Amino acid sequence: MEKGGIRVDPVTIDTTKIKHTKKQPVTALEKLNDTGLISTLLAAREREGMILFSTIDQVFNWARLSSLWPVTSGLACCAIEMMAVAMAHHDIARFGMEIFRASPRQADLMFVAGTVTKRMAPRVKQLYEMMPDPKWVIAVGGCASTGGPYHESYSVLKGVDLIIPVDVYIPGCPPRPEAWIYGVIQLREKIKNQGYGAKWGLNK
Amino acid sequence: MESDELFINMGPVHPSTHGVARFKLRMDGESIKECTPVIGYLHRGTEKIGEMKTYLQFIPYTDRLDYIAAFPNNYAYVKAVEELAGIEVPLRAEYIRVLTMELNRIVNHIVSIGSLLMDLGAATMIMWGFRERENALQLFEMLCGARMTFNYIKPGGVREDIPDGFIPKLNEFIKDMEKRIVDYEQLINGNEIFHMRMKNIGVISGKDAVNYGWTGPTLRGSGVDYDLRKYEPYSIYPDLDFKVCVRKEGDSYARFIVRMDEMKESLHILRQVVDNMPATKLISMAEYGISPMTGTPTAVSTYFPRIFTPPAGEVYSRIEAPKGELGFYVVSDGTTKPYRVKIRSPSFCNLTAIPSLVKGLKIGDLIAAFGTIDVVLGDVDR
Amino acid sequence: MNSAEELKNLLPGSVISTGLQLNKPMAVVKKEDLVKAAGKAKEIGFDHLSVITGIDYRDHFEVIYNFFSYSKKQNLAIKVNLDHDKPEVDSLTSLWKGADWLERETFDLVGIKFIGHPNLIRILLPDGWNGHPLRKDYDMNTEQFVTIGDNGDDVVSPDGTNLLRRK
Amino acid sequence: MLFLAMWTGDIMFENTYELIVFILNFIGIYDPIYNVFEMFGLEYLLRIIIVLAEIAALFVFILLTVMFLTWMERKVVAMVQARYGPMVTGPRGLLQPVMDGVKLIGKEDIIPAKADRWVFTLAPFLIFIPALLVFIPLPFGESLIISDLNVGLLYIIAISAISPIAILMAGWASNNKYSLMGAIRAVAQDISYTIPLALAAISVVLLTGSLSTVDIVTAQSGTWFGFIPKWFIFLQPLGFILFLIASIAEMGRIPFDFQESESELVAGFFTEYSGMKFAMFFLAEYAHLFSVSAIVVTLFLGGWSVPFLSSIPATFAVLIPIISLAAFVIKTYVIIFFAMWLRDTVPRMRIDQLLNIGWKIMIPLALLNLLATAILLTAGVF
Repeated sequence: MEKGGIRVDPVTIDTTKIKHTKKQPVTALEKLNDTGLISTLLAAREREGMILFSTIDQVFNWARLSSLWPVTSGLACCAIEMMAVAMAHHDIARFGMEIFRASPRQADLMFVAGTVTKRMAPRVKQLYEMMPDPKWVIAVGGCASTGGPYHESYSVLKGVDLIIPVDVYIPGCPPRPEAWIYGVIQLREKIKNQGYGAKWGLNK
Repeated sequence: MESDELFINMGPVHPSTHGVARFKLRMDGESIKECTPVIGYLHRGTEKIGEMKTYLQFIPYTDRLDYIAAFPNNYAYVKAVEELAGIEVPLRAEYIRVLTMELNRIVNHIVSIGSLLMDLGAATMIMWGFRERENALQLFEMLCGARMTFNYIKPGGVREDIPDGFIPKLNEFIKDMEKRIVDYEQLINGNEIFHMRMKNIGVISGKDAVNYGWTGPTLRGSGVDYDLRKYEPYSIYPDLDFKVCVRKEGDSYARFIVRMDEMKESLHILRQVVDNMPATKLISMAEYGISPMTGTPTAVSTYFPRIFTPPAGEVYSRIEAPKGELGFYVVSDGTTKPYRVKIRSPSFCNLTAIPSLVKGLKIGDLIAAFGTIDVVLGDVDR
Repeated sequence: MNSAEELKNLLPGSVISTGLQLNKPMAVVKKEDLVKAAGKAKEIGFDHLSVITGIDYRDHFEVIYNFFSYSKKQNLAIKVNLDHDKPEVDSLTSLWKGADWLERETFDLVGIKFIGHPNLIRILLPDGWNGHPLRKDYDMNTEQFVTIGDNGDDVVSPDGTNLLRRK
Repeated sequence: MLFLAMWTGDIMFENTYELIVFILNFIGIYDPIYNVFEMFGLEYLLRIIIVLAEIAALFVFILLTVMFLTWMERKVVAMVQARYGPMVTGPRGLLQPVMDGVKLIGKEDIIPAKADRWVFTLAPFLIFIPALLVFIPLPFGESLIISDLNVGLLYIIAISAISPIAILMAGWASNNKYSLMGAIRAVAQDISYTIPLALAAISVVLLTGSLSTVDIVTAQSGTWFGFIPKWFIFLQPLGFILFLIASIAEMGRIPFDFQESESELVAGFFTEYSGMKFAMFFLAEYAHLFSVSAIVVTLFLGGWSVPFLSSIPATFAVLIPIISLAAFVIKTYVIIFFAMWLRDTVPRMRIDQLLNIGWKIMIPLALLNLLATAILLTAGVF
């Protein structure tokens, strides 16, 4: 059986040796979620508006919106404006965002800054998947949002939201740093209003 | 003694690849045994788009090739189109063009040196540099309302004449910049560690550099006295007094020093441009009206029609962009769209030499050498 | 006498015709003699290979080499015509190391094969990409996607499985 | 009254335990509590409780300091780079480190699929705990010491030597090539810089004849000729410079940040760490910065001793404890500021240059310094 260039041989798979049929819990919270405790509490909160939970909400959301560490990944023209945002004149450090982590494992936020080409798309997706939850994505500029001026090109992905979920879109080609900061403020508003565990998929 | 090789995939997402370059490295411990650059992660098909757009529609796309210095890209394409169609440009427009290009050269070198230093671990230079870059960008904004991607230089002139109050601000910038360059030199060049990192690293002889097709400051760092502005002059460069900055050593340090000197030369050019600029104002598009194009535009006009058809033919036109020789090969078949646009980008050709340049060096030197070659991936991949 | 005519005088058998590329001298050379002509050009001082351009004229291909001489400050363009069915020409990598990537790029986007090139693989597009985009008959409507394969190399996948989000 | 007697030197304490017991006695509650414990035959439990309380206080102090240091680092960097730094969260961004901490607690904790789970999890603890243990024999002020070990300096050097093991564990267990390279670099660097570090420290030990940190500090109290403080920096200028350079190298800060070197190895040995484990590396780094600066101060800058204190009138002697603690903290922060300043100014060296300097310059110089000290000591100059 030939599929996508990789040979798959059905005979070699020994099903008796597969021990874990269930997906392993990833985070402690998901483990908790499996016990049903959190969903019960969340349901209670939905019904009665538990004060304790809303306080935790506020503290964690405040912490998250105050320390959004972006991952260092510039793709194209917008990356230069990303540098400009981080540099002296506009200084995104005021929001505690100057810690650009080169390793996605330590980042919370990804700026998709620039044209996502077909060749780059799987890497952007991989980068997103490497980031730990909770994580956010801002699509910056026309190219990342829709393909922009390169919409009709043969090698450009028509919007990064085809491959990863996007929280905030910033228009512009490239967006001015002011627009960029406005986008960041919008994301902060969004985080402020989200529920606890929203980004872990626990509210479903 | 044999030791195991380590295969490292550096990039395309890596903090010091200036975007999305990727290096496949075969390492022996810390030394690079073989470096294979893999490019194309920002290939946006600009040349194909050039065939699908009219001559004027394509100008914004040239902005996005080398997005750090977009005016020279504009100009290189427009120059090719002008040569193809035989369009005369008013002298004041040429002065404005040179003014923008030289300003952009300063901006480019600031970013180049800053990101080199950032890759070496000293982030202060780029912060300082972006402070001055921001001043230059404000000037660009006054000119055309955009910070990075301008679409300003048009066939037959420029989109708008320079606004009131631009020249005093420019003079201020020049005066400020002179002091800042001294600051930069004290910050960077007075540092022993910087010298240790840059000297005798990534050495390439002038002959090899020519063979690899190197151009621009990288080539001049290897002792080849060559600058298109001087030796194949275009625009108003023959009337201007400036010298070509050349260093003999051919190492990373020489390339850095050439950029520093070029910034000073650009300031010198800017001062001459301001002094000698013709006083007659250009007629703007609005004043000209929207009559259709017949024949060549008048000598003081910035107006140019949206759709025009140059005669069939082909032209290869080159300019000295901040990163090196930027050429546009434009083929016209007598229709409203170019038949073929080929971009000869300096970054692409300069990057060719990386494998031989860094062979046997350490991984930190790869970054230093890559930084001094000063590539922009939009320009490499197009 | 411009540089193209000079080349014709030196190699009368190889140069088919001389002319102007707008304002720069251009010599049309037999495709078998390209390396000879380019070598001669390099000998008489044209040491800078500026660009290699491949153009698809539907019935034939043209490859244009633009040279510049640092010593003489002169331009020279050499053009070869290739059949549309068999777009092959000798590689200049033995003369200019810089020709390596320029030829790879021309191969990648226009689909002209350079015989004798040490490593003629695609450069801007990933290996396995279908078609050469700068050919006039390139199919712009079929989308192609890329995924990551072993060793971090790119693999072209026609339908974008594992890449696109499920809607 | 009693305090006065205590600080004027009539009553001295060996460590904070005795100080606490004394204070409890002074208030008059120590004996009742002791009797209660004695009734059950659990006298040792009281001792343990008091020591634990001390350690908890130390822990809280270190954590607060570390948080403050991260804020300070960001502010200092910002000031050098003409920026503001954190401003929005709390007054002047003071709450920023708290927010970072809370956020990191709430992050997903990723263990890579092919990582060695146990070693991967153990490494951050193994680096974090020694960073705290170093503080045990460090005198923060007169009597403010957890335990005055008679091999204090040896203990500090030995405990510091644990961190390369932890880094190697982290780098190896991550199953990431960048991590592994970062770890190998860190180990090479630590080994080659611990030697000059220890040699420079031994020169000080020669002068005092004791490894105890308290003895080293008391040996530095007083002045020469009434105006030069009797700090070892004046007896051991070369030793001080060597020790400072070696300790910055051991900390792994620019210009020696090879274990991390963002532009080369992404994030070095903790590339794969996320969430709280990453926070532990982060905290350990700053705890290390504080401890190393404190050691520099203790060895060469007189620790908590203030040179002209003996001339203070006896009535103000009650201020001495505060002054001694303040003096220690201020001196430490000067060194910390120096390290931060250095980070913003100089580029990173290359790994082979670093090792060259370590083995070929630092170690011979340190040996020379030791020899000269020994000779001068024998000759009776010191």
